[in-house]
Amino acid sequence: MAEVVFGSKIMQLLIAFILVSTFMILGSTRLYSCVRAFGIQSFLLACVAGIVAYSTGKYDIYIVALLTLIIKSAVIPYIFIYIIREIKVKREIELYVNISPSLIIGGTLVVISYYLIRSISIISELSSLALSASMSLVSIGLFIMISRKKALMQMLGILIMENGLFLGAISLTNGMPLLVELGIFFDVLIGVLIMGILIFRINKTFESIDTDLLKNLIG
Amino acid sequence: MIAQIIFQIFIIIALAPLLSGIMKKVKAFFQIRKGPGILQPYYDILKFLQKDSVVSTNVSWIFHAAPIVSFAAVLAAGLLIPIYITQLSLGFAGDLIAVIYLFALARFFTALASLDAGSSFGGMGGSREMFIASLVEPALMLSIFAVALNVGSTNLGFISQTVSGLGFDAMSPYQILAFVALFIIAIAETGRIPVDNPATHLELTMIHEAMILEYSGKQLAIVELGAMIKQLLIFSLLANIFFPWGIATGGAGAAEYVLALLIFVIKIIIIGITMAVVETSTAKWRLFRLPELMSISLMLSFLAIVAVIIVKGG
Amino acid sequence: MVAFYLIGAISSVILNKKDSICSYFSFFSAAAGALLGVIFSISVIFGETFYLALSQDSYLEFGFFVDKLSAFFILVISISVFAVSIFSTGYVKEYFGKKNIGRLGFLYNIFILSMIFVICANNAIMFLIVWELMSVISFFLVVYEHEKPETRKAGFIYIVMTHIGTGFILLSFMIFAGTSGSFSFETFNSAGLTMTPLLKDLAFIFAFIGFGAKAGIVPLHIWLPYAHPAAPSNVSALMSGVMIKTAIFMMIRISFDFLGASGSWWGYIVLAVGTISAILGILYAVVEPDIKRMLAFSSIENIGIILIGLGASMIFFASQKPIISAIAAIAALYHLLNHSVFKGLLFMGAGSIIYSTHTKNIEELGGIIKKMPLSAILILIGVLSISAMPPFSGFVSEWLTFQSLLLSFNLNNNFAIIMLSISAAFLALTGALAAYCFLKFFGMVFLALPRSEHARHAKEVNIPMLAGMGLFALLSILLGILPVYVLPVLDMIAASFIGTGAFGQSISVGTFWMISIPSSRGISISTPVLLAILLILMLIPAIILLINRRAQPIYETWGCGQPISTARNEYSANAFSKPVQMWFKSLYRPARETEATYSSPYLKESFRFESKIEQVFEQYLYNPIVDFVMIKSRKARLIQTGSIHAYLGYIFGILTILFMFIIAGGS
Amino acid sequence: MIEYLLLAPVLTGILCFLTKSKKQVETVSLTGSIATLILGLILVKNVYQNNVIISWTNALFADAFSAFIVLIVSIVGFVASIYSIGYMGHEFKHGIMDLRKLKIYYILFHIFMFTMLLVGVTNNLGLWIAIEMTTLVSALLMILHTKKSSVEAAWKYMIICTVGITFALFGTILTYYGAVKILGESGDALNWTSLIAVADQFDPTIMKLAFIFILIGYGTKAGLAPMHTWLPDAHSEAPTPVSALLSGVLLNCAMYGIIRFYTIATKSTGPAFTSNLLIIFGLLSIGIAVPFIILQEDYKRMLAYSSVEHMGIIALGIGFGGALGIFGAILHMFNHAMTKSLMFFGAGNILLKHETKEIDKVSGIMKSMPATGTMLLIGGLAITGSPPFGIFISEFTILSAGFFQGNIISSVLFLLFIIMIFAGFFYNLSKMIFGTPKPGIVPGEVSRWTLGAMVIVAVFVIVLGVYIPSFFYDMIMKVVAVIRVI
Repeated sequence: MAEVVFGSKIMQLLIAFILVSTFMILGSTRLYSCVRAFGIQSFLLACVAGIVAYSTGKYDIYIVALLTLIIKSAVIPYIFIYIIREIKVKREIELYVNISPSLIIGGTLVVISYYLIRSISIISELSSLALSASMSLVSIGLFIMISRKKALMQMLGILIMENGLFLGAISLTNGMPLLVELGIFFDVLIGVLIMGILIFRINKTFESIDTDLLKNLIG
Repeated sequence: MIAQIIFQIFIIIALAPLLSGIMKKVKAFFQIRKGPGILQPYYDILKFLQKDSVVSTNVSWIFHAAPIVSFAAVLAAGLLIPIYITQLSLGFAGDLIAVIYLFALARFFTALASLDAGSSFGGMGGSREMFIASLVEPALMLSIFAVALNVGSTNLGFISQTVSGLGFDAMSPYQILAFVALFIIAIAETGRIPVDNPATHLELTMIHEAMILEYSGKQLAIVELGAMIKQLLIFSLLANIFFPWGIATGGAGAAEYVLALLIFVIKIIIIGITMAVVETSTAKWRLFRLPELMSISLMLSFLAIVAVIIVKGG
Repeated sequence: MVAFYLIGAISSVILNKKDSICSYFSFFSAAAGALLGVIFSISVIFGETFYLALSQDSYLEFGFFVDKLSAFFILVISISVFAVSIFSTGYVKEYFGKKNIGRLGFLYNIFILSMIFVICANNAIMFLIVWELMSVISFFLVVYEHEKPETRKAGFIYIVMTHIGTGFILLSFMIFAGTSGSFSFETFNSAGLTMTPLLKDLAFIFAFIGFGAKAGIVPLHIWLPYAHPAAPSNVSALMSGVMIKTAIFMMIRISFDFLGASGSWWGYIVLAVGTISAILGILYAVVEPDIKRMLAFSSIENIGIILIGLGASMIFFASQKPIISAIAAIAALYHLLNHSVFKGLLFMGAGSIIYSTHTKNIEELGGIIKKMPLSAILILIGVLSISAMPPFSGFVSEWLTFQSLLLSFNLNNNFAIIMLSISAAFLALTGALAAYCFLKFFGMVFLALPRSEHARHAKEVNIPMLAGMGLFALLSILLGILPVYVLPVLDMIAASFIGTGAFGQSISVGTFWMISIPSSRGISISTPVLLAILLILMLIPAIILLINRRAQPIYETWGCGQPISTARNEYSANAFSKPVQMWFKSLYRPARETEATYSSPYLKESFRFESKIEQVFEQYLYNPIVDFVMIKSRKARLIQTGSIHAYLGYIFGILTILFMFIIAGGS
Repeated sequence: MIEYLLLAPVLTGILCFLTKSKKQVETVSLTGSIATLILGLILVKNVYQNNVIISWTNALFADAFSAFIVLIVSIVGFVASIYSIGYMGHEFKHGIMDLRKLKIYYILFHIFMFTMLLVGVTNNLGLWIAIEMTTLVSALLMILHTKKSSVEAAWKYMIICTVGITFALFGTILTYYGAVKILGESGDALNWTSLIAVADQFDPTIMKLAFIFILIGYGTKAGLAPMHTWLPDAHSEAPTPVSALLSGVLLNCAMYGIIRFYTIATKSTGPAFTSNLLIIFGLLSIGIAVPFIILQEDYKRMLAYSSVEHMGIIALGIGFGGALGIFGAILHMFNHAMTKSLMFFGAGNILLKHETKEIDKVSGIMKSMPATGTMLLIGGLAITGSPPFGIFISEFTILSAGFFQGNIISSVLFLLFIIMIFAGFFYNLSKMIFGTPKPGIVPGEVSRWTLGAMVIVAVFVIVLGVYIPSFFYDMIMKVVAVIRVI
């Protein structure tokens, strides 16, 4: 079972790196570095999936790992960079919450996630690290969406959440059935494309991708 | 039976002006005036009857019908009220409530007629008359209730008979309370001071007179007579509900009827004199103080009801 | 019967284009349906209970159930519908070319049908459906002339109030269904037996509030004075005459049939509410210048009187005096019947007045008795009836109500006696004010000189309208002078829900059409004899007047020596009701506005006077509630900030809360 | 069988791509939706006879509940496609649309249909994928017109729903985890058919957690408060036929997800937990709609808030539970779909005529467009729960379920809220319908197509108010049997 794998040193290291990459996103004010960090995060995830595949010997998971590598750590960052170049976004990220409080909040979220997973105590000790990392990713992703004004960062937040779920799925059950996993990848890809289209539209109509401007529909 | 009915009508019509005359005389006495003779109302009516009516250009048939209907309604009420005998031939046709509503019918038509000519005074009179009637009605109903609770009936003949059968025992607290209440109501209903001044023709103070301002000649005679009859009937209500002693309870000889009649006349005259005394000893009240007067009556009747309950030990 | 109404409804839609044919089709088929309804209901009253079940197998059970009580209400509806339909064929000419007659005819027929279904429903779900159908259709009828903003307001208030009422009815039914496990009225009957007292009380209170909203009890009455004037007059005649009675029907059904009228304080509630409604209704009616609004207020009053009778009946019933209870119930039913007749008549009368003068402001009318003599007589009959003048119909029922209140001396309950006496006093006040009010109405509208151009150009209305009113006028008289033929029937109906009738035990009919209530004590009345006496006695003054009669000199009205020939000198309606307004200043809270222009410091050139009265319940009960809701809503709306970040925050927040929930529950 | 049903809209979408003119694309679209409808009905009939159909190696399946969703989707889809012809035709005529956009519209329309059908018939917790796809497609439909407001709405829709649905995925993963523990790792461990059988052996704590995520996740999509915030924006900014689909059908699809998980979760955790959550969210949704409906200035937003309310009612019905409550909720799904489509169609007609969404700028619909006015009035009464229309029956059923199950306070609150909503809704509606038309409005209906679509749904609205045919009743009872746990 997957638990065994997650107990290993290397796995723990990978998970730690994933968290670090998340904090890189949280701590950066530049779009490019955020995207780069995301790419690294996805690459690490692909590694995790690869290790799991290796240790369980399932072909399904190899495919998933490969897809992660291609789509999440290559295609999606490329789409990001394409958008950034195409619409000449200001590289700076505008924030609701400044960097240092953001980092503190992120840290708190990680701790909370850890204790939450512990307190539920349904999941064996071994995979709880991975699971709490996955929870942290989900919550930090949501936090990024809440605290960052740029539409691109919201898109990134969703993807971080997605990654968190992926980690969770892998750590809990060695991933979902292949069909489902493929569907999810398909959705993510299409979703990113459509969000990209939307960002172009937003830029065209509002002449900015600051979501703070999207406040006309109230009441 | 028919004879009794006709006799009662005759008595009522014959006595009504007399009562009015006596009261005027008493009032004059207290005001240290000589005053007209007791029979003056008879002369007045006869005089009116010989004159033509002048009619306004504006009026409709209501104006002509009103005196007739009002007069008939009042007289019909007279047939339901025991005068000197409790066994009325037509007593079954209506009770105390019917009497009140017959008076209301009379008033209704008089007030309608007051509006018909389109004069400003008529409307004023009608409005005030109806206003006072609204004031009176609840108090009246409560005092009837007090009486009816005591006796268990609203049939006037039955009430008289029962109360007179009780003899002097009937003089109980609730009876007295109810009597005073009804007496106040009678003041209002007959248009006496402090509610209305029957003698005035000053536009701003008159009520009943303002309503009938447009009437003249024969029509006026009927209206006036109707008013007098109503007065007589209300007094006889007072007399025969609360002090029915001496009333003939049927099955008696002719002599007893005559005696009863005499006693009735005396009772009426006493009430009339009392009323006249009250009238001369007070000043007319403003219209909008009248609710106070009526609330006194209302309270008294209510107390009477409570007294009935207490005394009867419910 | 149903078919006729349907034919009426459908044909009016089909014949939409031709106004006159359409109106004849729809209203005559309604009248035909009504005739059948009369026959049907009479057959049920004297025969067997009618039962018809439809679609038993599906989720929604529908069925019809007509017992004596329902049959009586169908009778009342049918009579009204018949007269009003005849009236309508004439009345709708007003709308030819202006409005869609087909729609009116369609709604009119469906409306009647829904009322009949309400009476017949034997299942709570079906009842609610047809009940709301009735409300909705009547709402459409109210907003028939929706171009006017006040009509829209009226419709809105009406539908909201009726909806609130339905909410309460629903609650009540839920309590029943919760006990009986089914929505069939048959099972409700037995549910009353097994309920706990608290549930019974709740069921009763909810039902009373719910149906009270439809009946127009104070303080749920506020829709009535808006809705009735807004609707076309033939519809208001039906709404006021019969629709609000369906609520009374259900009150009887629920409190007697379902709940067995076991709680005595219910009776006091009904009595108190009835009394308050009666007195407040008529107080507002007295000072109201709009004739249709005035009639609407008067409907509140009359519902109050009916409820007084009903309340007394419940009190007696709970005190184990079924016979007296039956008398009170008869009084209530009789007044209900009367009210539907004379209020229908008066609304049609108001319709006629509006038809020929195009105004409903009493201050602009006057003197039209000369232009519309026949209508005037018919309306006078209605006015006399509603003012309870003997020997017209209103008198009989008010007399009965008084008598039933008086019968409280049979009770061994001081509280009941005092309550009933107070109620009687207020009823008396109500009666007097009603006379005041309708005197003003008739006098101001028909007598003296016309006060405006509208009134000056009045014409007599057409024959169907007169026929409709005439029918009701005739009924008013007949119900007044021949109660002896009506009362036994009402007794059977009262007996059907009380258990014992009063006839032969406490009420009896004697010679000369005499009705006596405990005859042992001589309480009796005989309206035919009263009428005869009145007629005979009228001969005396008439003869006096006719003897030696010469041409009457005709002269101007006396005006202190000054000729007055214009209507400006007449006493106005506002002035006429002024004493009452002064008397109840604290209720009306009158506000006046005066405005004068002067040509010189001493001489007024023109003067404008406007006085308004407050609708206390709207001002101090409903408006604060509405304001409160509005303010809170405005605050609540702030959560929709428009910021996507906030929205995401909500999700985050709710997630956190639920986690707490789990952890708290988990550990 | 199921494949054909799914194929129909896809094929139609492809054919739409190949067409050359307005006429052609309309014909293709209409034919396609008729085909979908017919296939849908056949499916429903088959399910009705055989209870469960499974095909495509267990990936697709249809039980009574799926069939019910398919029924709603195909009926409303069919009607919306009729309406589209009139609506889009009008925009085309006025130059707001060109042929390219029109084609894109119809293609996306049918793909949207496909995704919604897919939600109903996946035999898999992977229905998540289908639901996410609906978001993607409908977001594209929303930005057909490049208006500031529609772009804003689409962005919010996209982001919030994706976030929400991510949570749903987490819930799904947790459920899978629970299932794997018992069934072992296999492709079937996510299939309904296998899950239901063993649901009572699941670890309750995991299922509680999973249900929370599912509820928030699909609840976001279903518009349950407080995750409903995107809904009024999206539903009011989408093209009207799409609004009808979004409100009438898509929300139901999300609700479908919740209810499916409800069944599993309840088996594991016992009824109290899931029911209470559903009741709380239901009441919150109904309550939150009140102020927004009372004070609304935009009639399409008002309808959107009414959808929030009705989703709350459905959740409440499921939460009350018992055969009665679930029956009411399922019936309510259908009724709401019909009635809300009717309302949106009417609103679309107003929009075309008046070119404003502000309530205050519209009046006298009854005069200028009598048929639309009448329909709107019927719909308005129906949507607020007046008899004799379908929604009344279902609301009544839910309410009585509440009373019978002893949830008195919730039921009374529910009643209070719907009365307030009635008042607010009707106030706003009557401002538009009655009165005299604004100057410059030419009397006359927009088009026969739009009217025809309204008539079709109005028939459902009215008939279901007084009569529930026995086969329909049986069908719902079968759905109830699928959902009901205890």
